[in-house]
Amino acid sequence: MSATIVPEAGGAAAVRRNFWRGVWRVMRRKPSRMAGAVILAVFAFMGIFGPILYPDPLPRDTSALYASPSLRHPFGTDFEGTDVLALVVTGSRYVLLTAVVTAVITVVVGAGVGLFAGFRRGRWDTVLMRFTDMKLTIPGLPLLLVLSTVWKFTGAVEMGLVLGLLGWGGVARAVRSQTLSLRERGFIEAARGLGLSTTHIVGRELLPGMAPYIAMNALIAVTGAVYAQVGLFFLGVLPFESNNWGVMLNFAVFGGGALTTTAALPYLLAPLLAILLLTLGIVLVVDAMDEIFNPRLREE
Amino acid sequence: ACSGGGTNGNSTGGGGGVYTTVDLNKPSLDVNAPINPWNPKGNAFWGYNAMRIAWAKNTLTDPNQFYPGIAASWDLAPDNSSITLHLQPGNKWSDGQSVTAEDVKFSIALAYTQGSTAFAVDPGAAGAASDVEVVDDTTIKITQDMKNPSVTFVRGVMDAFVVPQHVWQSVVPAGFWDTLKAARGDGPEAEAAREQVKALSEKVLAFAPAQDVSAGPFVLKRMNPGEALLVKNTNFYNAANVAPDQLKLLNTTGNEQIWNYLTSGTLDNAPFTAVPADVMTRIKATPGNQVIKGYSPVAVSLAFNQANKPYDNVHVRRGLAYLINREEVTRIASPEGGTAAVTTSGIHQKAAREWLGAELGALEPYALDPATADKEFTAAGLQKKDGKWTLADGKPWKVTIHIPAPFSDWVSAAKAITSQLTTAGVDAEVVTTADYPLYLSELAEGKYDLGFWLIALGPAPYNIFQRLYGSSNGWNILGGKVKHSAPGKDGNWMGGPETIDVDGVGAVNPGELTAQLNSVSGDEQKAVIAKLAKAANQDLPVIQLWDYVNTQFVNTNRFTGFPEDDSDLLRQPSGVWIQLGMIKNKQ
Amino acid sequence: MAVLLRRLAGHVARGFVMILVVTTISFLIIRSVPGDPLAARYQKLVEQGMAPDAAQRAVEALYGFTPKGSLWEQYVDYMGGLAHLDLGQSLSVPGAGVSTVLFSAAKWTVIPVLAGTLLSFLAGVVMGVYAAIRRTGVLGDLLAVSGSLLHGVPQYVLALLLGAIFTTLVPILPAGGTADIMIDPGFTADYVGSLVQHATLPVVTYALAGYGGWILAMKSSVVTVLGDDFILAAELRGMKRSIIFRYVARNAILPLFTILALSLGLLFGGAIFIERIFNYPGLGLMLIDSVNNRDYSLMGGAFLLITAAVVVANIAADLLYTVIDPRVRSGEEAA
Amino acid sequence: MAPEQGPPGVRIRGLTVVYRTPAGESPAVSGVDLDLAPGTITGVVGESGSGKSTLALSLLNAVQPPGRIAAGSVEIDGLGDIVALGGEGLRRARGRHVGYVFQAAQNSLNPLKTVGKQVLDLGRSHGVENPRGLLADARDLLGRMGLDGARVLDSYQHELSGGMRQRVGIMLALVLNARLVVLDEPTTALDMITQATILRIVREVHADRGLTTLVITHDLGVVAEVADRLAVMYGGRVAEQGPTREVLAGPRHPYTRGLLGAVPRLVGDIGEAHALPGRPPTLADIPADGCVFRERCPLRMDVCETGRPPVVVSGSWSAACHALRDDDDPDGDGDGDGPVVAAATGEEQA
Amino acid sequence: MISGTGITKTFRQRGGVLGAREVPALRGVDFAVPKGGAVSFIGESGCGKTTLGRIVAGLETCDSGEIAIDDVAMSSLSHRRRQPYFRRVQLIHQDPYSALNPTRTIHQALAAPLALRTRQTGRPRSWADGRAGELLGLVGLDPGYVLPRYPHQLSGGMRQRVVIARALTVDPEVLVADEAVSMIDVSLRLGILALLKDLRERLGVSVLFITHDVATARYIGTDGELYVIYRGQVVERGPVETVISAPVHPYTQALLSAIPVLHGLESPGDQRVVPVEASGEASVEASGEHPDGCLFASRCPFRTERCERERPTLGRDGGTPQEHACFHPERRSVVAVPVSRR
Ligand SMILES: Nc1ncnc2c1ncn2[C@@H]1O[C@H](COP(=O)(O)OP(=O)(O)OP(=O)(O)O)[C@@H](O)[C@H]1O
Ligand SMILES: Nc1ncnc2c1ncn2[C@@H]1O[C@H](COP(=O)(O)OP(=O)(O)OP(=O)(O)O)[C@@H](O)[C@H]1O
Ligand SMILES: [Mg+2]
Ligand SMILES: [Mg+2]
Repeated sequence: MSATIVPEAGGAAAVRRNFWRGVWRVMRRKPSRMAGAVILAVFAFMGIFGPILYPDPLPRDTSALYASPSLRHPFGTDFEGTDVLALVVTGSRYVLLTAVVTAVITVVVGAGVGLFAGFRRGRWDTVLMRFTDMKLTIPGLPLLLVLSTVWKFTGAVEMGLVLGLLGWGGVARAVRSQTLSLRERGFIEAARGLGLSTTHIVGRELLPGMAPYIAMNALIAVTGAVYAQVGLFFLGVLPFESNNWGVMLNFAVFGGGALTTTAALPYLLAPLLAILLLTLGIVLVVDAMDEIFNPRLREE
Repeated sequence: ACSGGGTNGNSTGGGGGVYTTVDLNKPSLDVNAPINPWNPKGNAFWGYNAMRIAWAKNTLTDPNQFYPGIAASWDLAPDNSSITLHLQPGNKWSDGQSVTAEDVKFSIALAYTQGSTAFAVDPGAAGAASDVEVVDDTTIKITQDMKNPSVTFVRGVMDAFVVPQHVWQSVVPAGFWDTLKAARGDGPEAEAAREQVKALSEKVLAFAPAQDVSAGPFVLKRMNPGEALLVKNTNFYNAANVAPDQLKLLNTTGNEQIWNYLTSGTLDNAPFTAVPADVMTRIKATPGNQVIKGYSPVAVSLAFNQANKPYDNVHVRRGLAYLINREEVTRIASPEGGTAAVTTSGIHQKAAREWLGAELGALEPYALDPATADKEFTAAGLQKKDGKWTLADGKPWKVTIHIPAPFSDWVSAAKAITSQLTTAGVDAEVVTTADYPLYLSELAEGKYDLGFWLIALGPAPYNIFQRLYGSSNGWNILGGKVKHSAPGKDGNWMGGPETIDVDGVGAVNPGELTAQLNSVSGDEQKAVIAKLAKAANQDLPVIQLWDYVNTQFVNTNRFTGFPEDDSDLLRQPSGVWIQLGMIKNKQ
Repeated sequence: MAVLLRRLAGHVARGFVMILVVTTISFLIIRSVPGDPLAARYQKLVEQGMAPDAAQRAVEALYGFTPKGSLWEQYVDYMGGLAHLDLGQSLSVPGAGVSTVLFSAAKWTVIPVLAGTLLSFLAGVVMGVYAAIRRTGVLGDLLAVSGSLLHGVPQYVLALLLGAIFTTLVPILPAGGTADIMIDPGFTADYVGSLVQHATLPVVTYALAGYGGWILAMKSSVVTVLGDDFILAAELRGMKRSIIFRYVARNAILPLFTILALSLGLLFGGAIFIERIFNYPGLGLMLIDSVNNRDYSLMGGAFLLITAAVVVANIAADLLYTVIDPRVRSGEEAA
Repeated sequence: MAPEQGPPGVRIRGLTVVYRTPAGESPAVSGVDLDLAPGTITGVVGESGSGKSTLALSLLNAVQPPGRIAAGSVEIDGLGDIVALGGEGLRRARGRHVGYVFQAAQNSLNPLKTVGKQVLDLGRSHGVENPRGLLADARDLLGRMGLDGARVLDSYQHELSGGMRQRVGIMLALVLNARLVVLDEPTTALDMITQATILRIVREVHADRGLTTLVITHDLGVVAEVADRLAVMYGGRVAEQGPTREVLAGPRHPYTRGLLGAVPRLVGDIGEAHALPGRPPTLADIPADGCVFRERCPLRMDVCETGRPPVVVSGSWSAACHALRDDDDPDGDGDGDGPVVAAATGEEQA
Repeated sequence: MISGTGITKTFRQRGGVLGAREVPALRGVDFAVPKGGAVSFIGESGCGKTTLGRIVAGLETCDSGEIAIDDVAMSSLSHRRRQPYFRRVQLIHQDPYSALNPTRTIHQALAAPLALRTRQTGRPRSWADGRAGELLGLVGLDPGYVLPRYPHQLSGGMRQRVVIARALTVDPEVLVADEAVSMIDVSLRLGILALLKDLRERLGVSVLFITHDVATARYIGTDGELYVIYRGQVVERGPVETVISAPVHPYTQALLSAIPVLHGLESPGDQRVVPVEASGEASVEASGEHPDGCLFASRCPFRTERCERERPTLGRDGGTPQEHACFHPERRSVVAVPVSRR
């Protein structure tokens, strides 16, 4: 039975192709995962092309304030008669951009610190982990509340930056403990013994093994970012200058009385639904992460 | 909400009942705050368990009309040089002791430590009292310092809170009046004395009586973080006519809670609250709910920072005014609580009719008129490229309106304005600021091009225009003298010119004119106001957006006798209605 | 015992340093908050109809309560006060000590948060075990996915939904406050009932929000433990199901304690939303209020309290860990 | 509770255990027939994945999901067919009738409880009325295995060394007086000296208490050291079984031969030893038909592709190989009747 | 090729604030591996074999003593300068699964060190691809089959061969095989051993073989040396066959006696000592009752009073062919002997 299969030359391209084929297989294994991926894709589409779908003056009908859902306005209109769906779609960019920036920072800083601490061990580890502990001790939301007065969150990127800088602690800890356990594994020692560079060891040997972990954390960071950011806008403590789901929630509840009467309810529910869907999409996709990054599970 | 039905009124049967409301002045209760009317969070609720000498009516034009409070009546010297108060006969504190002229004098001493118009320590303050004299047990005479008299003197006197001397005794040292006299003089000794009085202010602010001793219709019984319970003060002079046995004040952190209370019929009265249209429908549909509307002496405006280009150009300001559909903005932002401003006059339109009469109609209304706006912009040298207005040098122009985030009606209005401007080819955006303190300090620092600004505070004529031509625009009154500061200095963020050429009037210094309003009276006052209104209308330091309507809600299921539409009482808390004996139990 | 004491000493020392550092950081951040509380107060008075110069003077009276001096002097002052357990005076409520304000607010946060956490912990742990045992079935999948969803849904979304349902659509629960003021406080059925009634929505929100996380954590922990050999061994020795269940539960719950401690800190954060939505006057609402009023000392106090709570919770969790896990007790896993 | 009996015998017939895999159900043990004579030690050897542990678990009807016993029976004296047993009956049988000893290095003890407490839990589970007596028994047993019983009972798992844990494991399997004991890889991950000690203990305890013992191992040396009878497993089937010495001295199945030849030895000619070519099958690539060993077999014939090898029985010895059928009288003891070719079982393949 | 003198290593286990426990893992070990030679270390669990292997491979530093590669003392070199030397010593891990990154294909696993090698030697890039196949062929694997696969798709034996092939990418001169076959299926074990022997013979690679299974030590090469370690000390040392057939140290004898006898093929050696239990009480290192005496004294059936007072050193006292550290060396035949077959 040996030597029956003669494979193509194992070039990097082939490996990559195999990887994506594996990902496809993993996604197909459960319909829920596909659903999640589709949801995320739709949101990504909204975030990227939303403003093109709805170019700047958004469809507005000043004679129909808080209109109820209809064919023309599937989610009704807001306080000034703007189409709520258009608001949700165009508002997704800010939310998603923040989320992505947060995720990137969380992952880069978190994984960076975790890897460094875990890999170096010793004094660096102690110092970094004390620092991380402290960061974890400072209550994030209250801090944001205060920061929102100090800091001009002038855009999604800056918002993401702050959320990311507040949120990397958990990832750092998790990555560190993973690193500590992985670095004892034979293949890391072997790589060191072979004289491979630290960059190679960290980048090629350690990171891929932690990829599901990091990917999962990144996705969780995304939900966290959406949560915190939309929440703060909802509370009305963040200055805003563009359309965004949290602002919609805020207007719906504090301006439109969505919790009191039904007129503004679609205006409240549309962004809520968007958040729920995004969360659902992420939850469903997270389920596949383990299998995607573990070749063994991916190939089966 | 559920507690509403069971515990409110009807269960108590024939007697009083519970009157439930929200205190506009202290909507968020704080159990830790002292029962102290000067404390910003104090649990002395004006009109309920905290009394002023009298309650201002805030009529359209006359600041000197009052409802009786501690004082039953008063005699005013014809030249406003003194006022003699006659206290309510037989009025007692809730602990049984009499309310005397000494109590009033003592309270005036406390007022000196807290800053007041009439009871000001600084010499030379306008409309300050020069002497307080107890005539007899129920009579007290206050004399105005005629060096710098003001129409605000009477109001200043009447606004003083009255607290029981026997409870507060320890706060004020013996010899206070001597110190005060010294403080109102000149030289280093006076300086030291002023310091001494000032030093007392903290003590007064922080003073916490062990329990409530009230001369009002109610006494605070207990509170928790969500509610305060006050019970009827049987010693109150008009106790016989105080219908409710108990008074419940609800804590609120946002309007939406008041809406909820209203739709469930919990509140017997809700003070002025901005309400969206649909919520209004729901509220009106609740059995017993009624809406009373009255005059509210305040208007909101879009204010320019004239230190920043291109808003220094009056044509730009006018052009923008022609592009803003105030009707629509009002409908979107404050459909119930405001009426679109008829024009920018600096005065609430109701008061404006009184003050200006026919002249009001002569003012430019700035009705929606894109064509004129184009002309104005062109006159200002702006350029139109691809349907978008740019600055004179061709650089992009973006109108950025700053708004404090917590004020949802302002935010909606600003959003509506930007939408309108954008449609008209003027790029515009709303930027919110996290909270009001931050907004104010950044506004004052001149960081914003445009912001929202309350104007037309009535009824005192000076108050009306000091919002436009007061310290925010560079004019400060120091020791009775008007001084103008350059833009960016001493809180001058509006940065308007010191003198304005007004068609048909000539060059005026609006700040000087405004300051005059404190001292002149009668027809003179009218003339000055007419000039100022014209100036404001032509120069447009702000665009008046809408004038507030005092919209209040009452529920007649448990009580009746609420004020009618346009009643002056609407500008006083319902405690005043109750103490005047208006509110009756429903049979 | 010695191990316990040694660990305790180490923790306390570290926690102390942590609190010190966090206090310093929050001090710096808080003092850099722009916006003049007095200016806001002034505006408010003017808008209430007070004459501008009188308002100016009224505000000056408040000035005595604002911190003065250079930042460094303020810091030394503040820390000096802390050393004497003096958190200073509230600025927005002149005359009330920060600690008084803080503790009167804290009880309305701590008790519901703890109750909610406990509820969600218990429910989550039980359902987590169930989800782990049934993990191959549809029901287990459903439990897990619903857990993930609940875990993912922001607290304020839950709160808004619950609020919309129970205070607006079917108004059976009070929309705010802590207890009905008409009822005499005391240990009476009426009063306690009213307290419970008012706390229901916040507590249920905390519980629902936490539940998802616990069910997930417990499930994965149980799955790990179920895969451990000693469980199979116990089964093969014919141990009773109840005993095996206890083996599983005890071993699986262990790692959750650390999460529990950490989650407390997060919950205090969530309190901001929930208390705002339900108008429940705890620390969160107080914090929002203090930020709006630029009440520096109150903000600082709130941070200190929350930090201290997290530190203490961590210490407690670790000590509990030490008591329960003999491996830690004997100092084997000194890491 | 039961009157003193002799050690039980066990008869495994046609045992097939399958695991559910993404590619469907695959047999990890297929059609195994094996007898454990009362009072003997039977050793099962086989390489990793050959189905030893699965077989051992089947003796307690404890195959873990996603596996299940698909066919066959395990008849235990005094208990009946354990495969048919379930619920409480099965639980009581475990521990009381059949003791199971886990591999040493893995942890078969609850890390949060002392050994003594776990003994008590065991007693409670099986309705032992006198817990103190049970503890005394446990102490005795431990003492007999060279440990300080009292101290060990007071210890947590992490306080014991591998060898000690293994002995505790044996104690727990025996303390309820089980007479059938299954030891799965009792010495793997222990060092040589500890292994020797454990093996000695196994032998002594077996003799002392009159047990029927099944030892599972991948190490031929271990069975050789302790077992009376030996079964060699390959790919889920028993390739060959018989008295240990006989099988070692004269292996007949080509796999047994190859395996013996591949064992590194302390003495003898190094050049004689060879590794087997190829690799052992995994669950995924076990051939469905024919002989599972054919890929690596030097005697491979065409028939190996299709027919399941017949079981050739000779006295207490048996082997399953197509090649054996052709040899005449393989044991050569001349009693003439030759090997009996049993009908190939397990034609019924899923 | 590589030698060590007086290698000492003590681990400090952190036990909280108060007590830091010291675990002596190696106590002055001397050894020398000649070019192309084979040296085996045997001993029971925890005696320090792995530690020694890691020190030799440069993955761990010793507290005192000296490692010399090609007569260059490593302690005299900076960390950076030491690396090229240690690259010539490659460790082969006990567990072939954990020694290969599960997320990387065999091709990737071999390509990284080969790329490094290509750069170092200035060879053309294409060399690396060919070399990977070549090396796999050398360890007896089919490159076409193995290269694109992930470790989990290979059997234990194949994985171990891949590990060896990977070690060979950097053209090492010494292979340190730490329990390199103990996780491999019995039927494949000899294959790996034969491969190591083959590499010795064909490439002149020295092998430092670490095992607890004495029998496997023989298969690396009969010309090799066997070191027996007990609690970090070498207690006996000599040619493999000599030590096996005629051990003189009681510990060696105990170890050899513990090896199961294939009854039926072999009969037990006549002087087989009942193996000394690994002290019922705890791990080996716990029972150090004689701080100055022989480390083995507490477990030794032949101990005398002197053994408890004095610690013997490695030498040839008593005229034995091998070195030993015992005051009472006596050769005993403990190893099983084959029964002659009918
Ligand atoms: N839970 C499981 N799921 C799927 N397959 C399994 C499971 N457990 C065992 N198997 C498969 O069943 C076959 C037999 O496994 P078993 O554990 O009985 O082997 P073993 O002989 O004990 O091996 P080892 O020596 O490695 O312990 C193997 O191929 C294994 O992969
Ligand atoms: N990193 C470490 N920290 C603390 N102690 C250690 C460390 N590594 C090894 N030791 C201790 O050093 C001693 C020798 O360990 P080593 O791993 O070298 O033994 P070994 O002979 O390889 O054992 P085995 O046969 O079990 O692999 C042991 O007591 C071990 O507990
Ligand atoms: Mg097994
Ligand atoms: Mg080792």
